[in-house]
Amino acid sequence: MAEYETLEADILVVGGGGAGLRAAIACAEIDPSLSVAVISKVYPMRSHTVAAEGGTAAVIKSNDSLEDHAYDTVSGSDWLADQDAVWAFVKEAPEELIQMEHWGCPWSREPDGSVAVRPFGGMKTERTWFAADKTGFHMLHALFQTSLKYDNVTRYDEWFVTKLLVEDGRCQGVAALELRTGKLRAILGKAVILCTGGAGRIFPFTTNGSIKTGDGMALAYRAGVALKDMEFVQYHPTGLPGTGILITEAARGEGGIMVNKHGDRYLQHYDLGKPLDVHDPNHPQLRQMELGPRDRLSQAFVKEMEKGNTIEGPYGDFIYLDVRHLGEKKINKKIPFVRELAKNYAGIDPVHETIPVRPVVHYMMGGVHTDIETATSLPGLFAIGECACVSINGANRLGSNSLTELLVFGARGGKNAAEFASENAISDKRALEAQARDEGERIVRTFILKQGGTERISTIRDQMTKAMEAGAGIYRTESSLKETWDTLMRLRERFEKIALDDRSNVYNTDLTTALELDFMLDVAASVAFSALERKESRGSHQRTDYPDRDDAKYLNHTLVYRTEAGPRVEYQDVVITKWPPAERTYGKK
Amino acid sequence: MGTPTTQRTIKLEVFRYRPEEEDEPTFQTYEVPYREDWVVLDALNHIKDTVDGTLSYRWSCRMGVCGSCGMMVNGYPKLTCAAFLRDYYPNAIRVEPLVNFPVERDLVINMDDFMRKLKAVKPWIIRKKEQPLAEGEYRQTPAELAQYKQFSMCINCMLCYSACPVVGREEGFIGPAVLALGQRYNLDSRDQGRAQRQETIFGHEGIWECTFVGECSTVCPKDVDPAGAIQMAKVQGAMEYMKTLLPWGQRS
Amino acid sequence: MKPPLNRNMGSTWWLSRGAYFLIMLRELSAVFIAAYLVFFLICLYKVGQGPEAYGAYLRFLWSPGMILFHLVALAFALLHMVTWFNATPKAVRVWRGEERVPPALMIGPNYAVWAVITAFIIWVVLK
Amino acid sequence: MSAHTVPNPLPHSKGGRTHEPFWWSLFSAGGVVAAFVMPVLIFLTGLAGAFGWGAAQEAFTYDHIANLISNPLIKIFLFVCVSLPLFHCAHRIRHSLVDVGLGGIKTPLAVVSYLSAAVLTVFCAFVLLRI
Repeated sequence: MAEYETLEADILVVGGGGAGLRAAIACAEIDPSLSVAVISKVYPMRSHTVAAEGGTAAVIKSNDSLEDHAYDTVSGSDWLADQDAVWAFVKEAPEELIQMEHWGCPWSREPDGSVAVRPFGGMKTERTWFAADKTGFHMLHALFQTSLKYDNVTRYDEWFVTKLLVEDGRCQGVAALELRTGKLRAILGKAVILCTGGAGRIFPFTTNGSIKTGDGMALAYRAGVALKDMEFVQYHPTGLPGTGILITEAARGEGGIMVNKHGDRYLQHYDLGKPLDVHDPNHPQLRQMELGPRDRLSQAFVKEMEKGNTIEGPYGDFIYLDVRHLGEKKINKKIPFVRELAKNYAGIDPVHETIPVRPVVHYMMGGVHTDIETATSLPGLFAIGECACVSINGANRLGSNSLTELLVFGARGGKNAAEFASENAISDKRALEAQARDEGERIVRTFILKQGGTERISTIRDQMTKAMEAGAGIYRTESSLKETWDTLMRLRERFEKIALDDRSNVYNTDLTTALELDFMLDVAASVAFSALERKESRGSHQRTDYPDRDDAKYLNHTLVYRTEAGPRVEYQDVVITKWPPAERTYGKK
Repeated sequence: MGTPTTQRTIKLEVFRYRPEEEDEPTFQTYEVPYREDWVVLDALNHIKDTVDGTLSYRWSCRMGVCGSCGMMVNGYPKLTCAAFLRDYYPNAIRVEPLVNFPVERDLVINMDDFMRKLKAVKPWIIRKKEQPLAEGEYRQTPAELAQYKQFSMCINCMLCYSACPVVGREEGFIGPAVLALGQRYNLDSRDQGRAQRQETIFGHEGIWECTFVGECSTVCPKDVDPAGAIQMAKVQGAMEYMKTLLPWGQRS
Repeated sequence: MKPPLNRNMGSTWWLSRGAYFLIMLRELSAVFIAAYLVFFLICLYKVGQGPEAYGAYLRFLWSPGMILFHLVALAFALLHMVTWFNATPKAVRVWRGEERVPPALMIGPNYAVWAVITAFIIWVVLK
Repeated sequence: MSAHTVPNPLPHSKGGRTHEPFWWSLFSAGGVVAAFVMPVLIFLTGLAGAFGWGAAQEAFTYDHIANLISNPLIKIFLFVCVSLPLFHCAHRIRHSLVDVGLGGIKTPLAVVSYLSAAVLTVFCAFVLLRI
């Protein structure tokens, strides 16, 4: 076998989660003669889409409207979302979810057989479709299983993409490490779609799985593409302390309440409305109290902690999520996974006890800068899902918009990439192969053969995550961010002295862990840098030194570019079509 | 919750196999801190991070839903993210790759065969005629949903394949998870593809190979009950077969 | 590249775990039931041959060895019965709307029917 | 080896129609019969007479037994009680032997098992008709 074997497909989809599979199916359906390669570092059903719980939003009921969905999204984003993208999103959402239904997703139903919806945070109307509380799991498996029927989709399972191959100003392939053999190969394609998910693992407490290391963001960043709005990191208000395991927002959508150590429903003190009794027929109230947006709820936690109203635990402070009043039957039917997780990982049964929760890093609003058609500034390169920033999420994503996003833009991206692939050819195979060969040599040189390294991967990784939490967490300041930035720069230097334990080829997970850390250091730096530059508070980005929103200066997207001299920031105006910036109000309808 | 400062330790005997260096697997013993709230996966991560980076295994979500971290823990197939050290302490814990699968390296198994079987059962909705999306969703009552819901909960962790002796001796046997998945689609009121799954589910390598040991359902972390799915299918399959023996029955 | 390592199950897998061993006991019940049926067939055959043959067979049947055999066979028959009845909810799922009839409710009636049949047979034979 | 494209059909698949449902149906029917009647049959015919409980001693006299079995309904009942469980046992024994490592002679095992059950079933009919 040749040392470097070149593989080819018309379209390369990097990442096999919800966005990647949706895009692959879109390509496969548009033109059965197109060959589609899905390249993923894990088997598709392991992708982190699997862990999404509460649901996915689209207008389906007659009491709802596209305008409301768009308004909720825009106001939730603190007016940083592009309104043209939001409109496309809400408009295409219902059809995409019906498509999921036709592909077998086991949506929870009304007695008449139509799909059921539930309320979620920050929404005027209940519009979240759900499959109990394993919505992401069911969507991912429905997409994966459906993808099996297309013979023009080839999967490269457990192939780790280390570099984008760019030639003649176009992205025309990837260099990928086949984990099974340890061989690095070129996979050439006329269009490349990045769908590698988020980067929650740059933080210590996260709902994200170990695989979410921002690979796609770093790949694009290194290829000269801007990362957009990276300073906006979503903390989910209800994760289990210690593990960061997600307790879905659906628990609150179904009526769960948040209480502090005195049993007080403290959210009422943070401009989120007044609580109703849990047995009041109008509880839970939409866009109020527990159904406020995630950024506001997470921020309220920090304030409560500062007041000494939280409970101290071995893994930091926490507060309680109380669902006991829902009763065993409703809990089993609507949020069975919450019960399973709380029982297994917190040792408590939510039917009888309150669940200890704290905010945990959940989602990256920012990502690879794309236009509304999912195209990046690099021709031939597209990005979709959490790794991308279109942007519909702005400064704070609404719960249950992310699963819909990966479908709507997955389908769009697939279509656009297919179109691009049919109009462009691979220009210089030899040059691309040479790039891949160089990349292979780089990896062997920097990791496998390197002698005399002194640094351990986990040490650097732990220090990176701690620095992110300490300086770029829920509340930030100039000095905290500077400190984080400095730490990250030092860690980048120390990374050069990394020493692998494992120098073999077959399933060298020591190597992949190092490559992931390499990516994460870039992504973390882009977050810290963007946050440092945005001197205002908006949505999830809260600067205590600049506590107000500053529309005059910052009603725009941060675009950060990687240069030899360090990151360079540009700004791009937010697209405003219908909803001029206004105050974000919750608690009053 | 345990205090993170505890001094107690626990031993892990971990299956090691590095194909580039050795022909036979060995066991390597590691001593790791014991914590009440640690799972076996946490202990493995501790080893990889601080003791021995050469240990290879798969994991991701560590909340029992991605299905990657299935291993044999003291001889039983388990998700290591759901196997608490406290259930074994103070005894040593033996960690091996899932049995009935070839081993690529250390705790990493080869799942090619499983993936082939998964595709063979055609796990997608098959319709005689697709309803246009503009006409909305297919109606499905909660009762119809309940018919197949349990069988749709499979996370493809393959613990059931490790628990099944028939899988161990019959290479061709389609196996518990995939047969349950086939039933999941056959029982879905939206699906019309039963005939296309016939050969895989009801053929030579399908349900009839099963001798109803039932361990697949015992080890399933998601309560999918593949044994139940297979038993149900056998009753159906037998009745259909008997019908074909009747003079007016149709031979397929 | 080297093919992945295969570990063969071996023929003693059923000794490795209590649950497997129970299953093998369940399977072993077939041997004892079959053996019993053979003896029973011989018994019927002897009845057909007349009182003397039958009487001789009864003496054989009521020897200590055969009594022991029948005790063991009875135990296995009961094991078969219990495992078979308990499998009912696996093979047959009954629904009341979206709620599944609990497995225990599926298993229970088996025992009731069994008791009636058993009593009836004893009555027919002894009356 | 390059991509893990999933080849179809499966490499081990034999294809074609299987007659396993037939044998499984007999196994299953036999299992039901055995579960309901085997304990009492074994108890009555193997143990009750031997221990001579109450009415049992008298019930096992030749005349009583011969008289009982000559009833055509009882004959049919006994035929069912013997034949179906025989096939049940044959099926189980066949599979268990494969389970403990005789997979190499799968087909001969099946033939011998079911043939034995069939022969004994014919013998049963013969015996019952003679009484």
